[in-house]
Amino acid sequence: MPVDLVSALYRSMQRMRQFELKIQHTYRSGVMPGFIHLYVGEEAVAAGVCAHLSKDDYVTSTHRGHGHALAKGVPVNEAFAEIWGKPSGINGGRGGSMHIYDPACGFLGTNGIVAAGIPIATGAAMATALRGDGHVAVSFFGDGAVNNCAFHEGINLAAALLLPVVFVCENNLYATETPFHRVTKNTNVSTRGAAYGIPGIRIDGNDVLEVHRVAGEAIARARAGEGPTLIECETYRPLGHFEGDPGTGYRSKDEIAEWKLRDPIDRLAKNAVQSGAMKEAELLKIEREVELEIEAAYEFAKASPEADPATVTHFVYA
Amino acid sequence: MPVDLVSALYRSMQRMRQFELKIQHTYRSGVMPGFIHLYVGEEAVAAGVCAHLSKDDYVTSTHRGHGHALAKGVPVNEAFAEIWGKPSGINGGRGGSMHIYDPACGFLGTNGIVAAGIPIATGAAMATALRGDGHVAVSFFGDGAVNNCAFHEGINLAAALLLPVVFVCENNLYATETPFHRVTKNTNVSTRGAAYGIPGIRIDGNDVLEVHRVAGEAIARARAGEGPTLIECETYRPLGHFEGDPGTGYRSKDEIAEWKLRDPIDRLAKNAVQSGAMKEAELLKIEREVELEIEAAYEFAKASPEADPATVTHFVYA
Amino acid sequence: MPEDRSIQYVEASVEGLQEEMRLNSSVFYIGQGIGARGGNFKQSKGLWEEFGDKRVRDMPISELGQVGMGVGAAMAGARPVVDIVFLDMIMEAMGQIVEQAATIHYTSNGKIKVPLVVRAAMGSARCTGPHHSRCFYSWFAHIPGLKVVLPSSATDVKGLMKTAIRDDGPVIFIEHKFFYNKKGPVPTGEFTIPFGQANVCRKGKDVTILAMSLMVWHAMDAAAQLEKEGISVEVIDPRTIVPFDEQTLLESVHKTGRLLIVDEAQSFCGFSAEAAAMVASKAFDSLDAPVSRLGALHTPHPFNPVLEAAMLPSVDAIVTEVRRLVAS
Amino acid sequence: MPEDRSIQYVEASVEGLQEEMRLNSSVFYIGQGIGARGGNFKQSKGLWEEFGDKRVRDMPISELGQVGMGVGAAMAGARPVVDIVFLDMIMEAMGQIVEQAATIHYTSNGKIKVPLVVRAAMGSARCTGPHHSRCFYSWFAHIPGLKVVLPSSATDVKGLMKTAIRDDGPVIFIEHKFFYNKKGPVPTGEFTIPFGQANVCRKGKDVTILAMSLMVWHAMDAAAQLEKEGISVEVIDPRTIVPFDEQTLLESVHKTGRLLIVDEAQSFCGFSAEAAAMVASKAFDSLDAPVSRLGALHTPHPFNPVLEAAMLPSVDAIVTEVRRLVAS
Ligand SMILES: Cc1ncc(C[n+]2csc(CCOP(=O)(O)OP(=O)(O)O)c2C)c(N)n1
Ligand SMILES: Cc1ncc(C[n+]2csc(CCOP(=O)(O)OP(=O)(O)O)c2C)c(N)n1
Ligand SMILES: [Mg+2]
Ligand SMILES: [Mg+2]
Repeated sequence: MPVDLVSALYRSMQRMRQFELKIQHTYRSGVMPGFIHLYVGEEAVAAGVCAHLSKDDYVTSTHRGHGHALAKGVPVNEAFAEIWGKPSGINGGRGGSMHIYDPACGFLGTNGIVAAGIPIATGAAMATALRGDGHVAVSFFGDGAVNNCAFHEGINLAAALLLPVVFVCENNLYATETPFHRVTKNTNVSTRGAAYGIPGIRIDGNDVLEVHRVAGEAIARARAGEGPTLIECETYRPLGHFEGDPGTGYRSKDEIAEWKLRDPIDRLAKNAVQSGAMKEAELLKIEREVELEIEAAYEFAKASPEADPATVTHFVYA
Repeated sequence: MPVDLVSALYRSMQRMRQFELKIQHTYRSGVMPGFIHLYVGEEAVAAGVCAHLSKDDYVTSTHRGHGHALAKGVPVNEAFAEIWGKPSGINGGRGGSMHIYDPACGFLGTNGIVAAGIPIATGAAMATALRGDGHVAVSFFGDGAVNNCAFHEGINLAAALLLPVVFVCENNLYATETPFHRVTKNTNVSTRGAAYGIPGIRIDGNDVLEVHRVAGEAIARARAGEGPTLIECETYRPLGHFEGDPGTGYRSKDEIAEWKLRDPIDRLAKNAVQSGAMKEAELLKIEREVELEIEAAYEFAKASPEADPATVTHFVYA
Repeated sequence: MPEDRSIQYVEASVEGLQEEMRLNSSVFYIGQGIGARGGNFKQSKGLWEEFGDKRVRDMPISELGQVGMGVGAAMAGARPVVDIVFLDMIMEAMGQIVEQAATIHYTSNGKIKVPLVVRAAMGSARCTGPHHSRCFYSWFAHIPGLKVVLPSSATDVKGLMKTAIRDDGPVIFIEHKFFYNKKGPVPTGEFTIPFGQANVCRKGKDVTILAMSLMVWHAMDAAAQLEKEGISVEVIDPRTIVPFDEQTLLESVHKTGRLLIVDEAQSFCGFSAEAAAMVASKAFDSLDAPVSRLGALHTPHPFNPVLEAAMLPSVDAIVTEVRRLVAS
Repeated sequence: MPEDRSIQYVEASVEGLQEEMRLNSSVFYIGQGIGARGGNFKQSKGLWEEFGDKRVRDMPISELGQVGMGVGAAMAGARPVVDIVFLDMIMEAMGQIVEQAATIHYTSNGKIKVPLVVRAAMGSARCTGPHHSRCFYSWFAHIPGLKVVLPSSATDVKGLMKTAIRDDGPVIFIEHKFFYNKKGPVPTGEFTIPFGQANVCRKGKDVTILAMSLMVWHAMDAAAQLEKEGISVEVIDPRTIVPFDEQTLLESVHKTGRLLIVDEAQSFCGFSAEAAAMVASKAFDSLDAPVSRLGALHTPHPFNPVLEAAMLPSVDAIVTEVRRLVAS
């Protein structure tokens, strides 16, 4: 286990986890508008994939996209403020949780529309291919997106044009309260790659090193001009679908408990210590550093001035 | 070879062929409005599939749907008149070639929108399943439809709900002038069934007996409640995409000539005579009978009164 | 009608569905999360338990497929109700609605009916943002063949839901998120409310306000305030914008000579433009002042609460605009 | 400008595209049949030969995917032109246009621009029927963030195409099928036409006609006939309905006191309702008669030629309506 990689992945996942828990805490205090979907428990996917991306590569994300945003490099302060709807947010608080955009790091948006980010990623890949600059696009989406028309056309087109894009499905078994298997005949998402003539692979999405390895290969293939890959990451959402949903009514306590044992952050920590790659103390140090970072982000967002109503008509037309 | 079946399939294909050639002739004379897409060369698909359907089963069709309409039982006279835009048409000439509807025989429409008929067939199947009356729905569509979002959602939903519907792709290698392989990575349509967890099979779409056999199995499965099947019929469009397109600019003369050798009607005739199932004379008799039928249809349509402008506002709201 | 009960808008809506499903076995209901979950907004509570998977079916995230299925099922003799939940999510289904559902009865020469109800919830509710707040009902009204329903009370939502399900053509049935958990009086027992009959929510003589959905409530609040200033406001809710009850509106304007149209949607090229143009033409000589339109600002929905409030028509803005109108 | 040549509308349109593609290597063009085939309407003739697969790419029948790709490519720094060919086929792409393209610049606080041109052809042309004739440009105008272009001449289509490609936001560029093979004068050499500048096609003093796209031609024919009767008609073509040049129209109405709006689309809840409402309000005291709207009948497009003719606004109908209007 390469120490630098392990500590980087650990820090990345800690950042997402602590960020989300702080958002949750703040939201529950009643000061945050709108509704939010937390990424807790799925951090290995964003961390493992985005570790291979530079700020010039592109990512499209989902309604559950805070983790993707952080992993791709959206500044923690501005991300926190955005979700809070503050003018100091990365988009001035005009977008909020489901509309986070940061071109400075190639982050082409969380998205309120399921699967909408898939063809958008294909398009971003087309733009880099046109420039021939060797960059790639990655689209994250859930199991729910697989049954949507945009999944079909977005991936099918990318395959036809052999574009540098990687499609990453976060299969957490549910779309809101609906089990994937209740509304889908073929629940093995990875096998759908064949329909489009591209490789499809299913992996343990809570094993960050596995995600990192497989994503690395797919991204390398994309950069080499060998076209798209579909990666299905099996993962789970221990919390509710959105903040406010207890997340229990439609799932057994055992199922939730069982998946908590597979928490990606705990697993990497255990793994790292057992393999001797890192010491407890080193991991703890990272955890503490991230804590300060998140605390500062909260303070940054909290301190933001209120919005000026006059700006409501800005930026309608470019 | 069961004689009754052979002669029925031969008559059905002859009817489609002669109908289309008469439409072509009439259109070229300049009296027909709009634009039309002829089914010539693909008759084996509609004939083989529809031979298994009763008037209580449902069919959805395409822009190239005259053959499907006739095979499903739309009266020849009213079909001809409709395509001609005459008030004596099955829909009073309000629809024309791409909008032929006849509930009396379960024909839910040709369609101007590629792939739109696919989810509609799934819905018709849902209605019969709800009534539990044991009927099925069949959706015909082209290779072009496979790349469309409605293909994905229509089939995926039918699979999830295990509905009695059969999806029949008429893969004639081109969508307008665009070769399927130019815009599609995986050109084996039948393999896409697996993505939806349903059987997919590729067959010679110009062999009417093969189509009849395979469609029979699929329709039986559907009636038995075993869910949808995707059948890819390899066929060809010897004429242009629409009347007016020479159909040559984007295809080699050899390719066209080679496919003409595989003409489904000639093949059945040859086959029937060689196997001794039918005599030349018997086939010729059918051909002549159909000729009279088509001639009568032309006269029927020609004799129609003109439309009353006052009817333009009828039937906007049910 | 027997005396009323006070129940939630969403409960009244479910009652309408439930009663029609009991009356007619060809009615079925599909949508995301409307099964065991009982609906994101509780808008299907109890239906799955009563009617089971066969008639109340959870859907994958396939709006195009859902509506397409609805069209096909309706053509094949069923009476589907397709729930889109958030109206914003209907976009991919637009082709099935506009090209198929809306045209088939016409082009089939009346041979095929498409008794399809597309149900969805629209509007802003505490910063739902650009992808969960739109009110583009005018799109449907622009398309021949579609009826468009905008119920603004518990009684209306039940009575209109029953009428929608019994209608032989495609009906776009749009509730408002904000209404769902609000209580209101609903008659006991069987009743329906016809399409094309506006509701004069409040009688007045100085100015007429035409408002739809949530804006009806805002208009009523504004009217109550204005009454204290001695301004008498008549508030009209069309309830269905297709068919549109021109008569009731024109009679009111002939009386008041002044019209304000309040619309949660942007008014540019929308229904409030239509109503304004219609009145300006058909009540040309009765108008004492130009018709005034108060719609959402012509911007996407901002997430920030201050900006969202600035974007949407408010009770205060209505009051101010009415004052200006009567003074002019 | 140097003296004009007479070339086809479609040739002028291609020239605009071609010139911009030569000027800016980030412009690319995708659509069905626009490659080797040169376009269903010859609307891409020669481009594939010059720019190759990389910048001129045939697409499968994936309108949603095409437009979604356009959105993503535009966000990533390219300037895509996405050809839908028949406007009717844009339905499945509506979500990408409305929820994504139209909102991203706004919600990103101006950080991301979406310089996307969506090109399509609309309108009736000898019985194209219900699925190939619609003119629902008002939908786009109703959505904040989208610009909407309706070129009615060879010169306009070239100049506006160049402006559309240079625009930093999403532009819906709608040509008319009927125009493509019609010749018209086009200036030689470089020129652009700005958005939001109406074209006064004909000066007059008795009545103003506002018309879009093909209806501009009908209006000009009607005006020529009416002149013989001594009725002087001013014909105004907005050219872009977003941005909408209100000033030019208002000045004309202040002068004539009478306005007829001619629209190939149904006028209910559409742009002609908007223009009528705007004028009725802002020229309240100048109007000598109610604004009149002549749109398509509120029906789907029938295939039968007699019915289609009855459904669409004709030169005769315009003449008759203008006579009535000046007499009133
Ligand atoms: C096109 C569309 N339909 C419906 C919704 C409402 N919705 C929001 S999140 C969600 C579930 C998404 O499930 P999945 O894709 O598996 O992502 P997860 O929430 O599990 O991470 C739904 C149905 C939407 N946002 N977009
Ligand atoms: C959604 C949609 N996009 C584009 C078109 C224009 N169009 C009409 S037919 C056709 C080609 C269809 O090809 P295919 O499905 O293979 O059927 P074929 O013509 O080969 O029988 C196209 C692109 C359309 N009718 N619908
Ligand atoms: Mg999920
Ligand atoms: Mg084909």
